[in-house]
Amino acid sequence: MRNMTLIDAIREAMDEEMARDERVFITGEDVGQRGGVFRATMGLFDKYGPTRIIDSPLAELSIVAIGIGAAMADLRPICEIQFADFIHPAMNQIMNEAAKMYYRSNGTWNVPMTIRAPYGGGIGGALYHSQSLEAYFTHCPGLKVVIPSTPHDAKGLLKSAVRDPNPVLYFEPKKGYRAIKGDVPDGEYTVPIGPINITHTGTDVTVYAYGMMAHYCLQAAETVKQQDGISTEVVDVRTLLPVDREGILNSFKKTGKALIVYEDNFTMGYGAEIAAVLADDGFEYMDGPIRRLAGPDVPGVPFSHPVQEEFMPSPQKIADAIRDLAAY
Amino acid sequence: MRNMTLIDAIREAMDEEMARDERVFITGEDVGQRGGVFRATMGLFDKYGPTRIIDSPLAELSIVAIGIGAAMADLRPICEIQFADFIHPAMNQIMNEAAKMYYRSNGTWNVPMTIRAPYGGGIGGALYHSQSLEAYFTHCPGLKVVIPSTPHDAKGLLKSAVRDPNPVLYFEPKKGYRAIKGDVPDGEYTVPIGPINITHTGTDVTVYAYGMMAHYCLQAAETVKQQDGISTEVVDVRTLLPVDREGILNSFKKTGKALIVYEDNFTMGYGAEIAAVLADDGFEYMDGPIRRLAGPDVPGVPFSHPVQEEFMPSPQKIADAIRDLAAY
Amino acid sequence: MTNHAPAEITAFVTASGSRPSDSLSDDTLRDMYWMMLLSRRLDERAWILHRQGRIAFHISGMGHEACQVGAGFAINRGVDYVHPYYRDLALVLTVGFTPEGFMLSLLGKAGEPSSGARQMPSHFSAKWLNILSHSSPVATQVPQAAGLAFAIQYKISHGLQDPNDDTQPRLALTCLGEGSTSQGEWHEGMNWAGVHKLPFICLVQNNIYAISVPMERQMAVSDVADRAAAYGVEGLVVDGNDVLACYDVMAYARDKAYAGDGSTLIEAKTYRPVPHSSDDDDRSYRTRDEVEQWKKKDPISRFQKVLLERGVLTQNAINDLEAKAKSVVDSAQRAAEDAPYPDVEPNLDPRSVYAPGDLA
Amino acid sequence: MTNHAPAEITAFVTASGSRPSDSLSDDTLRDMYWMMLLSRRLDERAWILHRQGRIAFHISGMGHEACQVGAGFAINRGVDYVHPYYRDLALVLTVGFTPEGFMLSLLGKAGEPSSGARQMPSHFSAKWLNILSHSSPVATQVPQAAGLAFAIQYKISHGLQDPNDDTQPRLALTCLGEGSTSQGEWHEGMNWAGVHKLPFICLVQNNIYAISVPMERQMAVSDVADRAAAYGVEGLVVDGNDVLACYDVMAYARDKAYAGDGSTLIEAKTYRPVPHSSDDDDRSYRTRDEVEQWKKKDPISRFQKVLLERGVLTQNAINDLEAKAKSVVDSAQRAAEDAPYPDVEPNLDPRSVYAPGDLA
Ligand SMILES: Cc1ncc(C[n+]2csc(CCOP(=O)(O)OP(=O)(O)O)c2C)c(N)n1
Ligand SMILES: Cc1ncc(C[n+]2csc(CCOP(=O)(O)OP(=O)(O)O)c2C)c(N)n1
Ligand SMILES: [Mg+2]
Ligand SMILES: [Mg+2]
Repeated sequence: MRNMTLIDAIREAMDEEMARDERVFITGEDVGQRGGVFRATMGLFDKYGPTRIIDSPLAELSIVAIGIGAAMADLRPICEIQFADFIHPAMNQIMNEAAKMYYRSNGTWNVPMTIRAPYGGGIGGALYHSQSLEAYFTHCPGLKVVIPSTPHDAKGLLKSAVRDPNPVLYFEPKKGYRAIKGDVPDGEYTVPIGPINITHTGTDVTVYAYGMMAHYCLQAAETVKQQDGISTEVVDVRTLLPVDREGILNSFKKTGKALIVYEDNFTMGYGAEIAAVLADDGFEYMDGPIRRLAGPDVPGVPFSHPVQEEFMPSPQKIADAIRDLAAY
Repeated sequence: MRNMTLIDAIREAMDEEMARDERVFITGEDVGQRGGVFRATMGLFDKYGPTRIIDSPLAELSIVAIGIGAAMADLRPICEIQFADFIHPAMNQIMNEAAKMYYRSNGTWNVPMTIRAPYGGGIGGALYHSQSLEAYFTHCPGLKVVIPSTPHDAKGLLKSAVRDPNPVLYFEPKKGYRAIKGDVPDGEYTVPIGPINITHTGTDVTVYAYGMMAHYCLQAAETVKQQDGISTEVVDVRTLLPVDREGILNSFKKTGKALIVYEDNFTMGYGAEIAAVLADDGFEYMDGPIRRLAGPDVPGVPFSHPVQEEFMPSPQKIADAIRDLAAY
Repeated sequence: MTNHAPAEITAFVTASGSRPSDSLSDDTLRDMYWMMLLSRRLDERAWILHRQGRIAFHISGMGHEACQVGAGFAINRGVDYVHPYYRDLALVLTVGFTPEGFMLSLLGKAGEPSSGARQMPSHFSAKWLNILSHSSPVATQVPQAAGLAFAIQYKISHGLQDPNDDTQPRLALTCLGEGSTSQGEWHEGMNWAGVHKLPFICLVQNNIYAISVPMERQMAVSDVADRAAAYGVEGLVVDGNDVLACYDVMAYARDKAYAGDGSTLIEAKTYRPVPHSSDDDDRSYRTRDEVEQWKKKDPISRFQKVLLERGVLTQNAINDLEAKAKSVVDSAQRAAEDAPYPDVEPNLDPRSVYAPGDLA
Repeated sequence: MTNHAPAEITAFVTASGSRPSDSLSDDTLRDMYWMMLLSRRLDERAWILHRQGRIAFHISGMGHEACQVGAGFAINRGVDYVHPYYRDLALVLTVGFTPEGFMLSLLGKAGEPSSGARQMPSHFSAKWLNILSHSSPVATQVPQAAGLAFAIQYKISHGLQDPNDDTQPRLALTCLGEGSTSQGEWHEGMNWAGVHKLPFICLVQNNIYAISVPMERQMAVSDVADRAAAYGVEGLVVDGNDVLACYDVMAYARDKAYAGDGSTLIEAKTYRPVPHSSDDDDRSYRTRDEVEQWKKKDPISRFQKVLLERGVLTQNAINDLEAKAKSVVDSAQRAAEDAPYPDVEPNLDPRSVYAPGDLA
């Protein structure tokens, strides 16, 4: 076991996969000598050279499309989108192409590609360096969408993504790149894409979250346990698509109360799907309203510091929402 | 009052707005001499000429971006995307630009632009001429999203869209272009963007839908009334963004049971938001699970006729779902 | 309506002064003729089926046969990557796609090879022939094809592929219409091809119209080939209705790609003598006179004349090929008509959406 | 690391043999110098504030002042549309943006003119000056600027605007870096400009790098200007560190736009002597030697030398301007520091998201 940061775990996963399989390559803006703007690929250029770590032109759709083509030619591309906020030009290639390829070719062609993108707020990035984009992509059957919240999962899920025969969109909570630390096993391991993970068991309220919010929810769960004696179950969703309906429902069966936390805009955020699942399949277990705590419905995280701070759900707001629900 | 088709009502709205305001122009692929592939702009080229009905290059992002620029220069563009399925290349311009302009400029710049796009299945168009795309865009604060289901609303909402100071995405249920007929008042009128519309009152179950599904739901409501004596309230959502939470909730308060019908993919479709609203704000009124009836989670509507037919919720499947819920 | 009459285009001659097509054997020339003919007759049958109300949709490759067959014969057929577009019937037939496969797609029947009848007709795919699956949104295939070419280069440079192994793809060919070069997707794909000198050929089939929109409202240049310079890529114009000229220029581009000398943009000037698709009516946007002028340049009758002159074909042989084409088309149609529709369930099953397993 | 040393670029001379900058008055020349100086000193202050930990982020226009001020003085300032990018501090100052506004944006304070401190610093906007609001995703402004130019053409052709009315915008100028021309957005915007012969100027500020990625990995041409031909647009290269040369070529493009003679792509060859932004460290991707060579071409000292030689400036006048710049920068900083932060509530209120009313 080693204690490491989220970004180090991500880098280690790529390094190991590149060492394991010569077909794995990385492309994206500034991933080469520069080592990526967040240093996710630092050192890999020196190790694997310019033919496997390829600085792309400043053109996201091409980064993804090159990945699609290369994947269909049996390579294993890892495509880096510098900030999730810049993934929009590639939406056509991701949604209409990568996600639909296997189905539209009746299972003959497939796209074993990983797309990595730092996402989320809290780093002063304002409207265009803070976006959470998972909601759009979780409406794309054919795609897998993964968001790790611990170095352990980050490494294990990324390795699974690289080996998955399907396109996997892997969002990284960039606020946690260096802030999140955790234990990572020494040897080879993977974390399966699919099941949710219960990171804190409890009986009163279930809280669903992923990425940075999964951490805040753990903090909040501890707070309400100590201060109010409320027993919270925290579900780290991890794989957002395909949806682990069973895993999501099982925790709810115990508690009958659900809070879904995400930093994305409230309306039509991923929490809507979880709420909808529970309101149908979980109706008989419902013991209170299904609550969502999310970013406000404004077009982006504002730059000005005090306003930015208020945009994101905080551990304190989460604790308040848990209390509220527990008292319902 | 005149009885007319959906597409004729759409054309009449554009014609009237162009006559009323010289700043209104139309651009898109084949909108000129060809009159659009669905003939929505037929006759307008002859009437208004090539400087107001502008055949664009085959490039959707530019169609929208030209619209944004022109709108900021105080023109009133109506941008046609030939099929909603081809809107993806323009997602960056719609989501990151048009939707965020007013907010990001602190209310100084605004984008009075209308984007029209035929959407939905049932016309043999397979994966790329059948898509429902509303879910993506209803996750974009700053944008308005409208889907008419009757010629009356189609005309009135489109005129409101053209006059709205904000970007409005106006999806047209193309299966209904000629299939849907209805009365349209003779004189000038508009339909406000915002409120839902109750098209069939009832007390047992509320059914939420829009576009083609709003029709099927009406048919189903009649069926279950006659065959089973079930009293269904049909809510034609019409404006999907901003969400009319109050309107949505009010009907539910009466019935306590909700079925949400959409032809889009099930997971993270627009119905998730309605379900989530009801599961929170409507918890106290819940008298059964909140059900969604939608397209399956496969990447697109398949071409082959019998398979296509099964993809879309039918009046019969809707009636069955209403019966099921009423019996709950 | 402006008239867009055909213009004369100088034939392409390689630096050595030769025309690659000069060395084509008589058998190959006849095969080329056969492919053009077969494609045409299949295509005509599709129009008939549509007029009879037996199919819902057809989008035609008619008029484009020369550039497609010229291209198909120049590459390593069934091995080199082909990322086609919806008009490429003659190209995919040349590469090995079957007439029956095409008929199954028109009728949306079980066993349709490209997509299991999930996609619309003429959305070709055949992994066993290295024909990539394409979608409807135009130009998306271009940067993907650059990705295929990138993979070839990658494999060769990493010793994962022998550059002379002709059982492996050594280039990626992609096709699209001139109107589709307005898309950002095209720009970005061409740019990668240029920056990395990829073994990549982009064949632009310029039929003057994007549905109803003529060249001059699509771009302010008269030759799409002129756009290649923006990417440091060679651009060549060819008479797209002259199959041998198309072969010449494609053979040149192929040799360049195989030799690792980079990409080529080929603009084949051609015409679509029929409406855009069975949903279109072209009378609103072009004159009958223009269409008639172009019909005189029909690629099949032109090639037939050449082959008759050269004695490669006789009238008897032509008649035999016609009879053979009719029989092939007939039996393809019959097979497709006899085929069942696909089962509904597996096509709407969310579990069919993901490739199973993991690739470790 | 390849060395990207500066090269000599021939000055642009109009067809009549004249240089438009020859007719600039001494006052104007001094104003131009002032704008470059002010921009530089503000920019330097921003770096200092960042080093002091008083601001979180700065992205610099340093080194780009000549092409921006040359461009700004050539257009109808505050009237013609300017759709800038994040390096355009000198350009927006020239057009009327205030130093205080810039300082407010660095500090994220209430009253910040571009966005109410919603956007990051250097995301300029000022409706009252016809400066458009831009986002961070690069190149998005280009097709929008084509839309602005389209609107001008539209209004003139519909009699909604007098073509000679200089209180109305008569062209749209947009700027971006060379790396951003790889985006599809740029391609599609340029294409509209060409097809419609729009009153549009695209100023590409080529500083050789897109963050760390040098020209040769971005595109396979050595001049971005060469890409203009693909759109039927004139492309011109200019020494971007020579303010008068930049003015010349911009004045030419302006006259063309005003006369309805179409668009121009101007490539200003320049350099960024500082890291990409305060988050960057440029030592990993370029040599110090290269940076030093370019610093010798610094646009401000070059222009100063010219003005001293011509007797337009004296050393005393220069000192006075320096003092004035310091005082303007100081008071801008003070004003921004004294300003409060914006209120939280209205900035997170979903009701603030839509423009009210209807436009009927
Ligand atoms: C992104 C996208 N937008 C619009 C369409 C609708 N459409 C199909 S083909 C076509 C015209 C294509 O013209 P061109 O590229 O010249 O090819 P051609 O059909 O003439 O061979 C259009 C507009 C589409 N398929 N994809
Ligand atoms: C669509 C998009 N992708 C990535 C980025 C991140 N990014 C910001 S500036 C930049 C480099 C821009 O280079 P260039 O266009 O040459 O302009 P320069 O900064 O050199 O003036 C990058 C990659 C972005 N802002 N937008
Ligand atoms: Mg064409
Ligand atoms: Mg640059």
